[in-house]
Amino acid sequence: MAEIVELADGVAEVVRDGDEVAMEGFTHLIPFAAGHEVIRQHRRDLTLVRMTPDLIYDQVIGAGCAARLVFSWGGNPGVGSLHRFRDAVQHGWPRPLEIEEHSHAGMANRYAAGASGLPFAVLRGYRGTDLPAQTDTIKPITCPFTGEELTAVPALNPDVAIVHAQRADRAGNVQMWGITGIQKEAVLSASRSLVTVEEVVDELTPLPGAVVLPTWVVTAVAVARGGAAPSYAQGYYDRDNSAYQEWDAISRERDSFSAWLDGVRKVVA
Amino acid sequence: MAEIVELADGVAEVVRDGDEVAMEGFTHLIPFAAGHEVIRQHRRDLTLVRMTPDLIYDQVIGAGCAARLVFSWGGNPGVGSLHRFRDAVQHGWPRPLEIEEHSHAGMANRYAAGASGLPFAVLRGYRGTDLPAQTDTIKPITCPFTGEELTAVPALNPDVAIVHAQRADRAGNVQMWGITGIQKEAVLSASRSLVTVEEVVDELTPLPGAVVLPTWVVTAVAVARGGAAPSYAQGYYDRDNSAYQEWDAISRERDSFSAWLDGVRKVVA
Amino acid sequence: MSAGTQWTADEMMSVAASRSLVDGTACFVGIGLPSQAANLARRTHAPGLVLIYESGTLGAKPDRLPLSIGDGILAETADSVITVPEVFNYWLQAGRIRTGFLSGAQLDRRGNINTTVIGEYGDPKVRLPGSGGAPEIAASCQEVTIVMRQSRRSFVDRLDFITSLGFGSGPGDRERFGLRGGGPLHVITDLGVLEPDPQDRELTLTAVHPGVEPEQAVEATGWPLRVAAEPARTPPPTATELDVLRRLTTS
Amino acid sequence: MSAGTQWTADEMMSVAASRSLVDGTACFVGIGLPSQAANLARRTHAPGLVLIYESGTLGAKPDRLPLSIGDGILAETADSVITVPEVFNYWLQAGRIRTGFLSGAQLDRRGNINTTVIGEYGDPKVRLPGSGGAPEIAASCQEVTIVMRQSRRSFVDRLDFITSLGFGSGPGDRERFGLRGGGPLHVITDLGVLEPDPQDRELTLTAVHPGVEPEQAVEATGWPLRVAAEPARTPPPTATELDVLRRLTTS
Repeated sequence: MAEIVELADGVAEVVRDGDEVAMEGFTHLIPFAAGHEVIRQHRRDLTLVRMTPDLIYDQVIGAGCAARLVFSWGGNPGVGSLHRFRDAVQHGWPRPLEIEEHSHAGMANRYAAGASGLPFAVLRGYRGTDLPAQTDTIKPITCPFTGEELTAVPALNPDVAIVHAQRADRAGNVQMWGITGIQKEAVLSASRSLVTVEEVVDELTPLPGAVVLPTWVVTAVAVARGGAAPSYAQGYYDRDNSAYQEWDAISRERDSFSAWLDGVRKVVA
Repeated sequence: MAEIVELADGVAEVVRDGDEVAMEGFTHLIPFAAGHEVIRQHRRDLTLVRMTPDLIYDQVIGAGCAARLVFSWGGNPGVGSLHRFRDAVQHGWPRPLEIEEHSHAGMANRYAAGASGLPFAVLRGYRGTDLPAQTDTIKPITCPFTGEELTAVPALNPDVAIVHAQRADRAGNVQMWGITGIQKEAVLSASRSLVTVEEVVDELTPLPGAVVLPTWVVTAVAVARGGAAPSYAQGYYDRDNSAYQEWDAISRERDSFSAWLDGVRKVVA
Repeated sequence: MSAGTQWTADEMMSVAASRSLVDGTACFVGIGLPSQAANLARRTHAPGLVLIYESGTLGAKPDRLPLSIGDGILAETADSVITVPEVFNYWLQAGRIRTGFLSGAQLDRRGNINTTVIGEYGDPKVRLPGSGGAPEIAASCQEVTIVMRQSRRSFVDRLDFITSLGFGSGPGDRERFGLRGGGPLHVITDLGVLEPDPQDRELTLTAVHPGVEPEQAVEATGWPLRVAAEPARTPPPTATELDVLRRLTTS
Repeated sequence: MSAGTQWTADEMMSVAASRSLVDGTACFVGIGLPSQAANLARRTHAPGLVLIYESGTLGAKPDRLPLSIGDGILAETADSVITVPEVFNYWLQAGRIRTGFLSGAQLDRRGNINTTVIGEYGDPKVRLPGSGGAPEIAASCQEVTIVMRQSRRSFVDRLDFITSLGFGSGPGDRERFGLRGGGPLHVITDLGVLEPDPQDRELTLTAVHPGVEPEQAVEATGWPLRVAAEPARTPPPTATELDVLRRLTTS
């Protein structure tokens, strides 16, 4: 059963140095507040897993928390590049970042295999591209019935998954709706999980399109109002598109980024 | 885009002699009206696919429409045996029935592979049981990353899927809710599909737990009020549990079944 | 009801099965006696028991006994209703479910079960329903509770068909086949309780129900049944257990 | 806006892309120009166009241009919102989607695309975002529309990295790799339209936009661009197309 905790305690409980950590949320419900808390707690040597690294990982990478990144698309959506990610990959600043690169379909199926207790997933993908030569977690597999060659990718089973949801009940059952992306698979594939929520309510009224994560598959729930900003939480607040634009300027230079980082580290969660 | 048609026309359009036909619905929303129409149209040599053959296939098998059955559990749920299924398997009446037998997990993954455009699915299953010796669509497969041995099953891609849903809109978009089982996968895995519905409405108001099949993946929609009875349609009518009990008596002997069959064939859809 | 008791052997079997369920854990429930036992447990000692039906209802809280695994009452009261592929892949196969219930037409001394056929597969004497969800419940639940009425016809020396694996032909077989669940924890019958020997995994009579002598269980078994040195005596059903069970089954 | 025209080259590109979409078909939409083109099409000649965004929104009907592929307006107006694994497996991979839009940092003469890296993979000059959904869109959509501004820097003789396959090194490669979609149908640029040669699959300039001469397109291409015998002239944007497009992009 999930424990309902303070955000700082939740992050301290589930995220340890050297962990493989998946923070998910597909444009919607990105767990920024938890990401900032990981930065504040100065976690080190993390392997970050995420389909779209996005601003949240640009920040965690720039803060020097990560040794490795497993991903499929590293950009600032609708704006351009992730400058901290680029600086780490191109110049090793603030530390070298090893990468394991996949496609979206590959990552989605890797999480699904992890959630299913399977060691690998099969898909039509990667063939003819240059990615298999760079990523050793992409291998051919032959259909035992048709002889057709397809692609296998290993399951993702991160140590920790962190996601943001609209709400939880007092027992720790979590409810999210709108675009729910890969969050269920991320939580079910991980050994531990932290879900930040906009609010804790007495009862989770069923809603169209809602996904429920039962309390018994979640490690900890923490209230983080606005915890997905500058992304959005459907029914609570909109995406702050200007913040994505502004991040381009903040992150472009190491100095301006470092000033931003100092600001985050001063906040008490 | 789905055409909205009369039930008899829809069945005539999508089901042809010799077809592989999947009628799905997991206890809930079983397409009985469409099954009876298949019987009335005297289809022959069908390969019937269904996780739980249930009364609906006991009837179609007893009527002599089927040459083959692909399934994972053939019983009258909560009551006992399927006597027509047994009579066909044990005594070849009214004609011999070839069987291809799987487990629920295997069948569910076969449909999912079919819906995904993959030739096979991988699961933890069957190993150590006597089923692989009887069913040649069960084969071992080795994980290319861990070396672990798992089981592969081929995709299901029936010629036709038939399901029942609560409602459709005038454009042929289909909405179902409650226990939705394997119906989406069945429709997406098939070349053609017929969806019977309780009613056609102007607008599909979103509902908690509702699954929508867009009109452009459905071949035909037909109104069949009460078309899931004696199973149930959540929000419309309850399961007629006594009918399941009564079927035990009707189906037990060939004579009483044949009298029932005459009755079905006299009805004009 | 047998003379001298206030309950039937089936009621005792349901009560014993119910008691084996642990509060706060998840349980994969089939229709019939397993559903009786699980719903009885949720109303007595295990209010936090999570009921999962293979129709895709997670955390169902039915206020009456469902009549099928896809009863509407399950969807209406569930924490979440998911698809059939999801229940088998994300929940059962992933090993998230503590207890699975199984039954069958035949059981052997190593807890293997037949629900497929009596006689030859290709020329059956009796064609049974088949696998359903049972093989994967047997493979992937953390532990399995088998509930079956005991008789020489059903507790057999050799199965006609292995549908669901218990301990195969003995220790090491589950590991060899890559089965990650623990296998049968016990067999609860109308006469008593059998548990696998920690060494060789052979089922051993470890308890008898009130009014039953170990010899009756031996007599009702088609192999030479091992009996524990001092078989326990199942505590009789309490008035509450019987009352709740009867209200469940007659409602 | 170039002299003598009432629209920009990018507007012409969006309009041309929009016109290529067929009413009543499904289209996999990325953010930026593809989303502009698809939403323009839905408001002009293709009201029944089904928009699918990789965030899992099937049949989105946004009343303004979404600012990201996961914009709330998409979920609120969709026929159905599904999970990310489902959109890739049941919808894209299964070949249900007619048109996929792609763009990239580099394109070669066989319609292969690089969105991964400029320079060496292990020692990049410029690290680009990477694959995202593009390789599987390229593999599985029934046809692909590539939309890219034309320049010698981006239309190159040799890609630094093949992220998404067009026709590989020529005819037969898609089949050899088991790709079931038809590959690039055309490349729509700010200067004109390139289409693969039916024989050897090399991109050939088949149309130029109003005010553009074929030589300009040749000049803006890093390989010796083939030009059709008589390249067509793209009809200029209509007043309606421009009006709808501008209302979309300024709202």
